[in-house]
Amino acid sequence: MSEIWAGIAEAFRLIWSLDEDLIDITVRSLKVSLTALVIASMLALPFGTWLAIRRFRYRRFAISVLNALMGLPPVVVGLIVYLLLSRSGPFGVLGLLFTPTAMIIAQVIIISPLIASITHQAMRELWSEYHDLLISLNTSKRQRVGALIRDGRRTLLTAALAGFGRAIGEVGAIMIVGGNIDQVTRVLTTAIALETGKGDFALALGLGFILITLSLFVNLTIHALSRTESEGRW
Amino acid sequence: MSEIWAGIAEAFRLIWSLDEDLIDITVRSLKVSLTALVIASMLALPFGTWLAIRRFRYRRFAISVLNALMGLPPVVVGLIVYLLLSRSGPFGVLGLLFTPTAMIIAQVIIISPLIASITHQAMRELWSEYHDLLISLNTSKRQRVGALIRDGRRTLLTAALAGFGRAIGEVGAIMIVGGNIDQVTRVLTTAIALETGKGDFALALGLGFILITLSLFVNLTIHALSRTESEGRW
Amino acid sequence: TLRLAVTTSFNNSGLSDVLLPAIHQDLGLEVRLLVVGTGQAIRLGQAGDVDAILVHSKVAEEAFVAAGYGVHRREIMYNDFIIVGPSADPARVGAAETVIDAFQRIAVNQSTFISRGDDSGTHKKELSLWSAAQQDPATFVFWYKSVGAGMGASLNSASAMDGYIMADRASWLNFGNKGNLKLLFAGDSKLFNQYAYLPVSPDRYAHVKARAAQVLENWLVSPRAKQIINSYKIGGEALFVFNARP
Amino acid sequence: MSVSLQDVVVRRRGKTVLGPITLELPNAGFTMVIGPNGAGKTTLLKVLHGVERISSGSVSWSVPSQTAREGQAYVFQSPIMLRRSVRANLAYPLQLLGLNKADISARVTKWAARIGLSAALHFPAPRLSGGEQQKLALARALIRRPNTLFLDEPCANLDGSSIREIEEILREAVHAGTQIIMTTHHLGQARRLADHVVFLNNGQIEEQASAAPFFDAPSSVGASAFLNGDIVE
Amino acid sequence: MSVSLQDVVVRRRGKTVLGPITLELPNAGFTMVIGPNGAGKTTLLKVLHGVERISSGSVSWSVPSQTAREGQAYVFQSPIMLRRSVRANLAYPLQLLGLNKADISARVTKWAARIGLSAALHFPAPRLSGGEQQKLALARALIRRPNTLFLDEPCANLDGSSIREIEEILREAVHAGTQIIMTTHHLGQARRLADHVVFLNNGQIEEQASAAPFFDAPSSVGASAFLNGDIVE
Ligand SMILES: Nc1ncnc2c1ncn2[C@@H]1O[C@H](COP(=O)(O)OP(=O)(O)OP(=O)(O)O)[C@@H](O)[C@H]1O
Ligand SMILES: Nc1ncnc2c1ncn2[C@@H]1O[C@H](COP(=O)(O)OP(=O)(O)OP(=O)(O)O)[C@@H](O)[C@H]1O
Ligand SMILES: [Mg+2]
Ligand SMILES: [Mg+2]
Repeated sequence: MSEIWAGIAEAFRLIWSLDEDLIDITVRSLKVSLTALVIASMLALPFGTWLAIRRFRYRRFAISVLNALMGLPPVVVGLIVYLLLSRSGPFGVLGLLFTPTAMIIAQVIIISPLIASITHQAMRELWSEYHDLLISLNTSKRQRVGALIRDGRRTLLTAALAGFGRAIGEVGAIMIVGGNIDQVTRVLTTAIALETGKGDFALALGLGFILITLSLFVNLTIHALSRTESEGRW
Repeated sequence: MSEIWAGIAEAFRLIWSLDEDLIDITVRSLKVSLTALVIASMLALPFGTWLAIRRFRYRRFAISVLNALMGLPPVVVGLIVYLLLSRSGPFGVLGLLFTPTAMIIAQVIIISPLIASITHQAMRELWSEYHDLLISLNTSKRQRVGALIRDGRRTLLTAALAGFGRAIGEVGAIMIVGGNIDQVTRVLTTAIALETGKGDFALALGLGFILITLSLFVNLTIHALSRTESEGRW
Repeated sequence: TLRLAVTTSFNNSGLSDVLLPAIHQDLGLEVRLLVVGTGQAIRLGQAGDVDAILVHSKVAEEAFVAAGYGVHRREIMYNDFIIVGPSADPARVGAAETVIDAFQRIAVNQSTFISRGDDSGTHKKELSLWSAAQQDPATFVFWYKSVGAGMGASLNSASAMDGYIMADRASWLNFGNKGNLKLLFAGDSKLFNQYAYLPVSPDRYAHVKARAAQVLENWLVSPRAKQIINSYKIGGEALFVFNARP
Repeated sequence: MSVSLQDVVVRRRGKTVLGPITLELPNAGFTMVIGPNGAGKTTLLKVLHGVERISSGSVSWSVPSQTAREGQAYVFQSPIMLRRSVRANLAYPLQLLGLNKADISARVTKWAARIGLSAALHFPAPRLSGGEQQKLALARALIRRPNTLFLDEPCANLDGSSIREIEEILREAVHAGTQIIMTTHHLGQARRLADHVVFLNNGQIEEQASAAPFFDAPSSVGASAFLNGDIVE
Repeated sequence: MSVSLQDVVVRRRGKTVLGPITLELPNAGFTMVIGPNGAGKTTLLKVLHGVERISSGSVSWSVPSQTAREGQAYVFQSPIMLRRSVRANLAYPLQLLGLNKADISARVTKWAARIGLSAALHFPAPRLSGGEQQKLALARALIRRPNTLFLDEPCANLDGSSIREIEEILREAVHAGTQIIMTTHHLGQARRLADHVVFLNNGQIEEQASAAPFFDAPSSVGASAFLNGDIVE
């Protein structure tokens, strides 16, 4: 228990001392997770929306698959990306293994199903509202997806933030594909795992609290930018 | 690459041979994650709904905190639960450390914010539809939450499934509080992590594919039971 | 049942898979293994969450006993560390006379080297070898990769990066992703790796199963254990050497 | 129950949507709130009912506000359907009152018959036609036997004979002691039903009078323009 | 464009909501679809427009269906507002047509003025009053200058003078060559506007005729009951 207090104290100490390594790791965490978030959003928001407006035969099955993919174990994703990017793998020549790029790829795979699934759910509601109008206006599939994303952007925020949360807290996959190499691919979560393994729980907790603070900060910023709560619906 | 095929083959072999250990591990995975899901849903669905209908001063901040908690790194949750349940911690006397119960506790903490956040988002929409009517009918807060959950149950499915996905694929926290003890607290994800550490990628992937299949199966079952897609909205 | 915290390298060797059934058979004792990093194993012992630990980091172990967490330290067996690297062996480690020489070759050649970087017994051993070779890892540049991970994960990294790494023999033999890696150097007495068993003190934590821990200890130093440990082989090679004094 | 408004103002997005309004409403019969689109009729009804936040002023009922609310029911301009069956929609307000199952069932059956939806009891309410939804919303309000009933354009989507039926039901309710406060764009309906008229324009009350004198000779310029502007058939 | 329906049937949840209907509509002027609540008017309009799936039969326009759809606009019974400003709601159909900004801006300004919402251009459309939303939906349909316009109860929530204005706008559109197919419960309005009447009851067409003969002497029993059942003011 006292360890938890020690962790909080450690977090303050770390922030206070503005440790250079810490800043480096924190910035890298943010860069990797935000890049993954942007890429995953660009894929998953339109895809989830598209799924909400399309009716096809295996739709129910497709949605189940999407939901099941939310449960992709990070370690397995890490492993597959590792095998694909390793020297002997098909993309070995690119030399991406153990780089932040590899970590981003793994995170995109992990968070895209989550974002797409939440998007799909949020968009079904809006689509049932807009359905008749958009069809009547003779819009193309593309335009429908566009209109839904535009007008549902506030509700899509939760999807994106859930994705970000999963990315910033994830460790299993990026450990495998990033390798937790000091100064290169070490991020907050892998550092936490490392300190835990070393038995330095206070430091691990300190880093954890910093991560949560960071996450809170990103959330507040995004909320402020989008003024989600400003005036109820719309 | 060939490793991935080997993994798929391994998955089939494992399933085919109906390995007793495998069944044991799989059942444990399901038990832990489903129990965590049920408990987390009982907490998070009403809470997320309540947050959607309540207007209070620090609402925006509370929602940001909730969203930030979605990014709780599992390792940190694991550590904190460990410290609390440890013999030298406040709940040490319960002797819960390194038991499935401890794993469930950790998973509840990890998935509750996710479920609550998605619920909140889904419920805002329905609340804006029901708002006037429920207020006019003089309902209590409790009754409002009840009506929203009842009528929005289909949309809450995504929240629950996202939570399940996160739980079943999670490894960092349950590794720390469960200890990955053979026959006692070993589940699919920790087994995967173990095999990855041994460099036995085919087996790790095989277990991974089994996990995904399991997850797909649960999703299809839940979808079928709730007939989500049966007849559009309502 | 008894809870025993062990290091990843011990578990990765696969020895536990033959030891635990034998223990169960002989003593009717169910041993639950917690596989964690060395530091974490010691912390679990300090918190009284396990009944005994089996690790390989002498300094830390002695401190553990000195601080009153452990009853005593009982040496059980040893294996050795080895240097593994790309089969092309650009630093010509294979031709080194001593382990110091091997380390110096790697440093001079600036060949990719993967370090556990996790304060584990293996990592501490590696650091001590660097300093014996009059090298300071803090001054190493791009070629020295501190991966901060367990033995298996570090081996995976080495395999993917085609780098040199110091590993314990057991983990190496049991490792399934050797790729282009090859055992290049072994046998120097400096690479000796002693495993010790430390029961947690019942004076400190009344709930620890001291009797069971004692029973297990007696078994671990028995001729029966000796026979099992010494005859545990992978690919015809013995992994551990029993050296407990009865 | 009688109600009085004292200097009530509703401002939204910097715009005064309603007010300042000072008003005393009679406590029985039909009060018709009429006025052009966007005059603030809906806002006024919601303020009276207490579901719309007021920016300043006060609303007071002759009984404690909690008691007042309990006896009120409201039919919104665009019907709000619970995403349940017709039956469940009708039963919901009764369940809230804690009635027993047999009672609920009896009342539901009766009201479903009165609005001609007996055959659709197990049909999802949000899928009903526009007019059917409006009738259902009305029945759902009346089923709890409110002492005050707010109706916001309750007949907008109804056909002629439905309107006649609904008006009959409303008259009965008034006879039984319910006070009805409603808006309508249907001047014919207003003439047929109103005991008392409130004419709203631009968020302000321009005239308030008994029905007969108002329709015969409105005293305000706005009201007479409104009555003449209407297409009288 | 003229349209014909051949044995069209719409079944939902095992119930025949519409049909079988065989129908040929004239290709100009006002066609009024009237009938009691739940008769299937909305369903028929949606079938004609092609947004409601039919269970059997066929709908054919005199031009290829894609061309037909492009020239059509529809105002739904309960207005669907995009969650955007009034301005953006009006501009959206024009953006879809790929008009340039200046053009869009000019047309939007003109139409906002015609429906009296010039002051509310930047106001969120879903917050407008019921009548204002209905007018906006109508303007959003007319702004693309459709050659066929479907209106489902477009005046349900409008005040008298707004109805007059809207009817004026609709007459102009018909003069300019637009064909209008609309439903209304307002028999007065039907009389004023209709060139042609389709009387629906229980999902079936009971009578179809030119307006004058229909209103003077309906030939079907249902239609005359409907006309008499209506409260004629
Ligand atoms: N949240 C809001 N913010 C700003 N203006 C609003 C808001 N809600 C409504 N208004 C405006 O207030 C005015 C009055 O609205 P209200 O709904 O009370 O009109 P109404 O008399 O019921 O009209 P109708 O006959 O069309 O139903 C309208 O012009 C509307 O646009
Ligand atoms: N999805 C559906 N499944 C089953 N029945 C439906 C469905 N949609 C509509 N209906 C029923 O079909 C009938 C016709 O509906 P429609 O909306 O066309 O009526 P309408 O003539 O427009 O009525 P109103 O004048 O009330 O608007 C109604 O009784 C309605 O309940
Ligand atoms: Mg209104
Ligand atoms: Mg209709």
